[in-house]
Amino acid sequence: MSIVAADTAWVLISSALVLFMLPGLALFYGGMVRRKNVLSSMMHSFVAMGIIAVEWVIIGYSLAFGTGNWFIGGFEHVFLRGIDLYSTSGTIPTYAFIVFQGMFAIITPALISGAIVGRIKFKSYIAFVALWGLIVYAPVCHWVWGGGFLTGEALDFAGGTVVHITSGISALALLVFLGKRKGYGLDAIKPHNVTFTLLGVGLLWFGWFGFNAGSALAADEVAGLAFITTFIAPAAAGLSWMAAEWTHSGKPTALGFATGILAGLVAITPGAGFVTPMAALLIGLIAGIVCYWAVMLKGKLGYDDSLDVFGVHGAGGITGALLTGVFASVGATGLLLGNSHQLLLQLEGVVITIIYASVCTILIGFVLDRTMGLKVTESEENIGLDKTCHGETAYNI
Amino acid sequence: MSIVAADTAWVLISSALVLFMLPGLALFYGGMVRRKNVLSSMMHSFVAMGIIAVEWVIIGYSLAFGTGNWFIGGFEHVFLRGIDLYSTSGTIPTYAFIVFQGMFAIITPALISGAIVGRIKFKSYIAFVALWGLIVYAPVCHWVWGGGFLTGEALDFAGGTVVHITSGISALALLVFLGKRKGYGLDAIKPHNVTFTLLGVGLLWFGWFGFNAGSALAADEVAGLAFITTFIAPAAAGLSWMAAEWTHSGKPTALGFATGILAGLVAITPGAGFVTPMAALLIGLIAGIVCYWAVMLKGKLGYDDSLDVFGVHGAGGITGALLTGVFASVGATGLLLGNSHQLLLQLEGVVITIIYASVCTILIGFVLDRTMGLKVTESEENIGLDKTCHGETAYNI
Amino acid sequence: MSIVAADTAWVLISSALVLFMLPGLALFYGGMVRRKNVLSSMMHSFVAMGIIAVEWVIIGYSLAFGTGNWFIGGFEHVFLRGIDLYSTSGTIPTYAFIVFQGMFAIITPALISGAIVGRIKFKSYIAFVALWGLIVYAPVCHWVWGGGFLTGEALDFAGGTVVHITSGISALALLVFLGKRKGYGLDAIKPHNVTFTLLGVGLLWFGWFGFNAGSALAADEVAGLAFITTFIAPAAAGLSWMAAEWTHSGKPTALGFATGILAGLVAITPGAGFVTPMAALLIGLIAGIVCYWAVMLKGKLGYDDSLDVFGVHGAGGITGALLTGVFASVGATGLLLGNSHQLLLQLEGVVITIIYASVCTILIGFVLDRTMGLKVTESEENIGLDKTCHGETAYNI
Amino acid sequence: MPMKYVIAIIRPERLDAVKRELQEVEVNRLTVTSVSGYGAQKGHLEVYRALEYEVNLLEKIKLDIAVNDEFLEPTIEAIQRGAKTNDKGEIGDGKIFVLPLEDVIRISTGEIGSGAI
Amino acid sequence: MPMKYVIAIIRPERLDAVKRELQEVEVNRLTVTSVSGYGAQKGHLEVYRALEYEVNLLEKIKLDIAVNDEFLEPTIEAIQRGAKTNDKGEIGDGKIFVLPLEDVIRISTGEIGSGAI
Amino acid sequence: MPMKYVIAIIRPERLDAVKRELQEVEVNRLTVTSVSGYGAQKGHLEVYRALEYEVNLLEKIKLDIAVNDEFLEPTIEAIQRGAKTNDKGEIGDGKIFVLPLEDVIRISTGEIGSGAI
Ligand SMILES: Nc1ncnc2c1ncn2[C@@H]1O[C@H](COP(=O)(O)OP(=O)(O)O)[C@@H](O)[C@H]1O
Ligand SMILES: Nc1ncnc2c1ncn2[C@@H]1O[C@H](COP(=O)(O)OP(=O)(O)O)[C@@H](O)[C@H]1O
Ligand SMILES: Nc1ncnc2c1ncn2[C@@H]1O[C@H](COP(=O)(O)OP(=O)(O)O)[C@@H](O)[C@H]1O
Repeated sequence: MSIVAADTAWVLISSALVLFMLPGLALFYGGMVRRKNVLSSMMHSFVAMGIIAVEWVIIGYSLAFGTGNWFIGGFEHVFLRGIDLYSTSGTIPTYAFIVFQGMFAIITPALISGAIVGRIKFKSYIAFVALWGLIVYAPVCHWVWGGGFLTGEALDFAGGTVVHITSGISALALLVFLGKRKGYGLDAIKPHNVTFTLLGVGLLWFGWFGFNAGSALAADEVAGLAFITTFIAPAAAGLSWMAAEWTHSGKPTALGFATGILAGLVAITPGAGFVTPMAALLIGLIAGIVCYWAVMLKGKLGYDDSLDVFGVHGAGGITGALLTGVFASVGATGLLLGNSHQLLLQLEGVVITIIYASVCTILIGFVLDRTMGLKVTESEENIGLDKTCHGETAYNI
Repeated sequence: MSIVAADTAWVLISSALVLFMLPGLALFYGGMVRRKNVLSSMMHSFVAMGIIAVEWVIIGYSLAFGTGNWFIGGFEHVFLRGIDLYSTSGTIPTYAFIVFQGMFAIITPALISGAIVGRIKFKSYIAFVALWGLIVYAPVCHWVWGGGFLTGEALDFAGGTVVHITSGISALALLVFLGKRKGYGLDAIKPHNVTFTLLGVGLLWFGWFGFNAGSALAADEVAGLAFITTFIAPAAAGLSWMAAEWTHSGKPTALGFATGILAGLVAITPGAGFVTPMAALLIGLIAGIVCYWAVMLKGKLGYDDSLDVFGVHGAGGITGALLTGVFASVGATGLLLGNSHQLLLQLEGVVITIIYASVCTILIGFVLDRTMGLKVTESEENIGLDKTCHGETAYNI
Repeated sequence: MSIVAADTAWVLISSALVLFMLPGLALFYGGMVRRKNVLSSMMHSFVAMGIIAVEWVIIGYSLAFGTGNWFIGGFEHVFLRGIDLYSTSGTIPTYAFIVFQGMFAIITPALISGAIVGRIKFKSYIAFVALWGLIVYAPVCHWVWGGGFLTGEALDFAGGTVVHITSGISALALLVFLGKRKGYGLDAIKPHNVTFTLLGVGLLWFGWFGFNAGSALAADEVAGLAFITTFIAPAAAGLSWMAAEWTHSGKPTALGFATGILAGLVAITPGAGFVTPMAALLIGLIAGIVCYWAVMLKGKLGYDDSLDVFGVHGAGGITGALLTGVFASVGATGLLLGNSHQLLLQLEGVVITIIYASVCTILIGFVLDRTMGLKVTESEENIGLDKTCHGETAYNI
Repeated sequence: MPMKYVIAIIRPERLDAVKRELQEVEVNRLTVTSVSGYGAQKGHLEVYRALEYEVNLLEKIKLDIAVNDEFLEPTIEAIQRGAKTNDKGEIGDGKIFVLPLEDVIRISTGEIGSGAI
Repeated sequence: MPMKYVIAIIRPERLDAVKRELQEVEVNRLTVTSVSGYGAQKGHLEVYRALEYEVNLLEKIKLDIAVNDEFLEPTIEAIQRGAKTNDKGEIGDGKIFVLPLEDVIRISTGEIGSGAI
Repeated sequence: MPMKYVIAIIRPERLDAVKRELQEVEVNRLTVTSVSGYGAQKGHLEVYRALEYEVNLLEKIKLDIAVNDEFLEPTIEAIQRGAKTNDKGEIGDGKIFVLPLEDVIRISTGEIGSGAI
């Protein structure tokens, strides 16, 4: 089958948009850490672009999208064997498909890094990302999108499960080894530059249009739908988060509004092309509130998910996956249309992913902790990772 | 009629580009205020994304583009009723059209915020934006683009009148209630971070290609024309502003060059798809100088349009609207081709919009001032709105 | 021939992406200079947008792409004469082609500015850029892409020679007149804001997809290939630079990783649409190491190419041009496929460009130095160019 | 020596007022530093991301003013007038420290002592 | 006058510890400034872009603490305890300077002298 | 006590020169703070967005240098040499303040007094 130029253009530009989410994430996270860790935190996003891009074309793509079995793809496309200029995937060149999917493989582990800022060894982070990409991301991606056992069962338009639940849960799991930052709970560890965080969420929203609407893999009506839902849900979630915060803690912070937008982006991801704009409005409103309280919970439970990866991506991803099962009405039917089975399928997808991601992450974490060690020394943490891991300071005169 | 995939791709990516102008605007404005108001100023842009996106799909779109009458659209598309996946507008899905137009509805009130930084209550700003979107934006948009009485009369390719004149004039009108910042005219209230402002104008220019060339609503020759004019005019305006400033005040500032680029972007907006590239060059050169002097005028008149919304969007929008009537030659004819009637129509559009926008803004301002109050207290202004309205500080250690 | 809408959409969005590289470059460079020169440095990129955009439509395009002779195009398209809404270039409107090519004409001289930050007069920089665009860029562009004597000979998919070798070499040549910054070699002149530099490279990578994949001038398989190679090579180069730095100097800096990404982007530019993804992987790995050592060389040779324009663009461009001659296998054949002639052609292109660019740059520099003077006074350099050339400071309270 | 080195810690938002008051009494040379401080002004709890913290380091402005003895009183009074949030004065309005100053040299002219202040 | 103006230069990463130690001895008013400094702590070579530099200006934190004489000893000892990188102490741990303080005025109340500290 | 606490306010662009001059006279310990100041150097009008302002707060650098008495003279002279814009000296070149210093403690070693400087 030959390619459709318009679909190709759309998937290519969408791929560029998703790549652009990485600097966006780097800013979003980097703004929230202290000055002494900002480069370290940004490097978590940047180095993922290096590591996973290379890993993806060498083996990741093959494991995720090779034919394989119910669990994982095969080795047939290792080093992109068997693919050339004229290979197609649907109406686009396979190269375009590989690159688009590769962007998702990059951002997912990078998301995790928000939980563990300021205390993970750089070397170990690299190893973690590389292993996690193979052991967690590639299989789950294969299950849901690559022909594995969830393909065609659980609805996941653009990665609510594959991207956000895996990363949100793994973030929590990794805390088993990395614990809290020094001084957590004693001193306020405040964002060193909230303007970065705002700008970051701007880049993320912009890029997310590629993430969600690009997942239609064609410039068609579904892309249009996924686009408008990705427009509405984050707006609604920003507002509902703000409302929750305003009433609960007295002031509507900019950081909160930005986080709310992100929560809405996460929550609409699995259903972007399956629900109506008005369902997106509801999903957004709900996600803003759910994630607000998920983040508040942290205070009670006392773990240091530093930049709230679980509170936003975990909670938001689960909320979105389940609500997709409720509201699906375009090209699929959910609970509200009488199909309660879909909600069960969604739940199944969520539960399996949670178990798989957390178990694997703990295993990877355990091995790395015993071999390379995961956590920096107390004195390195005090001085800050920019200086101790990277030998530089972000700001100079 | 079925959609054209290439046009859909083009309008979708253009929509994303226009959304991206909001973080751009947040940076542009945020860089120009003092440290203590930067988050407040950025939130003016961000919260508009929340408020208007939701308002637009609930009712704004229907009011602007519903059939209605000469003055305003109807309620037929409230909550996007009557639109589904397969609805089309021209050659693109209606969902794509809604979202593209929604981006314009967002940025317009956000532009106003530049005039009133550092002294408006956040709650009242939210109310203002919501009301203004319904009372000013929706009708004017309906007049010019939605089938109202100016449709097909006044030329406005991408919003010189609908976006820039409405916002530029409303900014002035709002000053009636908000007055000057404390210390204005006594101390230099300088931009806290000019690099943000430069980056912001970079994002704005980038996004403006979607704004103008996307307004062709198709990936066709007219899009190509609108793109190249949006390339030339801001370049020319940046240079002519710089020349004016260099000769008048002795140094070519970066802030000035950036503002000049913005002036060129504003001025080419109404004519982008109607004039030749060489006309765009002239429009840019003229706009840079006109807006430079419009900003200088402020010093004489003594009002505190803090970030020069009128000087740039008002003056630039009027200049552009009129020059479109002079230079129009592609798909329309202007004065230079002997059609002086068009210039009259342009003038009519400008005058009516100025009157309507200023009257309505004053009414809205009056009501809000009496009910919620518009201006913060002197002590809140002194401390800065980041702390007093949002309970946070942008920069921490 | 009529246009193809999808190709038009693709080239237009690619043009916007390339324009977006200018703010990216401004950040990349601006972050690396000291606080006192940041606006000056950013203005080098921004003012190039003004100067060259105007120059390009007035005469540059005609000189580069007019019919002309083996050396240079003619004056037939001065002021875009002879081109209208319906003119086409391949499958896209000529206006789109002009704008896309114009973006390349802008970024090339802007790249040079990194070598000479903190000591060039703004007025002279403007003159330099304008002259260089006519005397160096337009002819070389004509040779390689516009029908000149290298067209169809040397392979240069997206500007390895036209953009990177010309700018990298001219940067060195200009140092003849501008020498070192005061204190170079005595005090560490450190980047004032590495986060800007990281963000800048994020913008550059994002924009580079338009630069390289847009150079296919169609949304086709070749665009897909150029896209994926532009995905892989910088990732690989970032990693190999990091590896080189980590082993050689002990720490993997964020600045280094960012520079490595840039090196990979540069090196894949000439071959993006001619080599396979796996060749791109190799090119990236090689480029990261070559450029790392090219930068290290500076320390030995003692010239002050302040932000390493030669080390990255010069060395990377040469590496890429030659490796294209080695690895070319898609729509062209290189050394590995037995065509050693291609490598010779590449070498020829490289050598001629190096000679031409350096001779012309020295001539331009000589004339400007004698007439306007190129270098600021020592006291201006001490105080910083932001204050002395632009009358402003980037950061205020 | 008849000179003092006055160090005042004030609220950032009072800087303009203090400057104006000082100009009134013809003290128009000073040096400004951004600092942060804590003192009696406490108990300001802040919730950040689900945890409550006592925020103790608050942004302040430090003024260094070298004066001849006869200017000491007016200087202190001017600072007090400008720095008070309101007539009563609020916790956190700041402090003034007076240190002995032995000598002053004006770099440009080489002047020394009282005349150089 | 029985008061002193203590200026301490410490490592940024020790600020929290010093603050805690000071609170132990009930010195809970101070002013913090970001400074950079050089001193005995040298020889730290850095390679930046192919050139070796001796980095001499290092980030430090400066504390200003006005105390009554009886608090001087405890204050100094507390700073020493908090500021030492380890038991031995390392070059670069910082210095404490003690200056005479003639007077203190608390702006909010107008209190003067020891009581105002 | 035979020690002084020298505070110098200089132009930012002279910092390198002053550092070099100080090293010449073997004063190689100091603390640097970014400050802003105003003084005799005035009348510098700036137009910002259509309005004229008298810019009075200019960026300066503050140096804190604790010295033993015998180093005082050379220190002051070195600063003067390095800080002058040109031979005549210009308004705005800065000031040097000399304060009495009662005691010094080096944190790492616990050394006290002159030897600890
Ligand atoms: N003894 C002290 N030593 C150094 N700085 C002090 C001292 N007391 C107060 N300050 C500074 O003055 C600021 C205001 O003092 P604070 O005690 O909070 O309120 P008040 O103005 O009511 O005395 C503090 O934030 C701190 O920077
Ligand atoms: N004589 C001095 N005058 C001013 N500041 C000093 C002096 N000596 C040290 N400092 C400050 O104290 C910091 C630490 O001193 P340093 O000599 O590096 O190590 P140590 O703590 O072993 O004495 C310096 O960076 C400098 O800011
Ligand atoms: N009496 C003073 N008290 C505190 N700081 C002063 C005093 N006089 C001068 N300064 C500081 O020194 C800087 C330079 O002084 P200024 O009077 O402008 O020029 P000059 O160097 O000719 O005396 C000022 O900006 C200010 O920071």
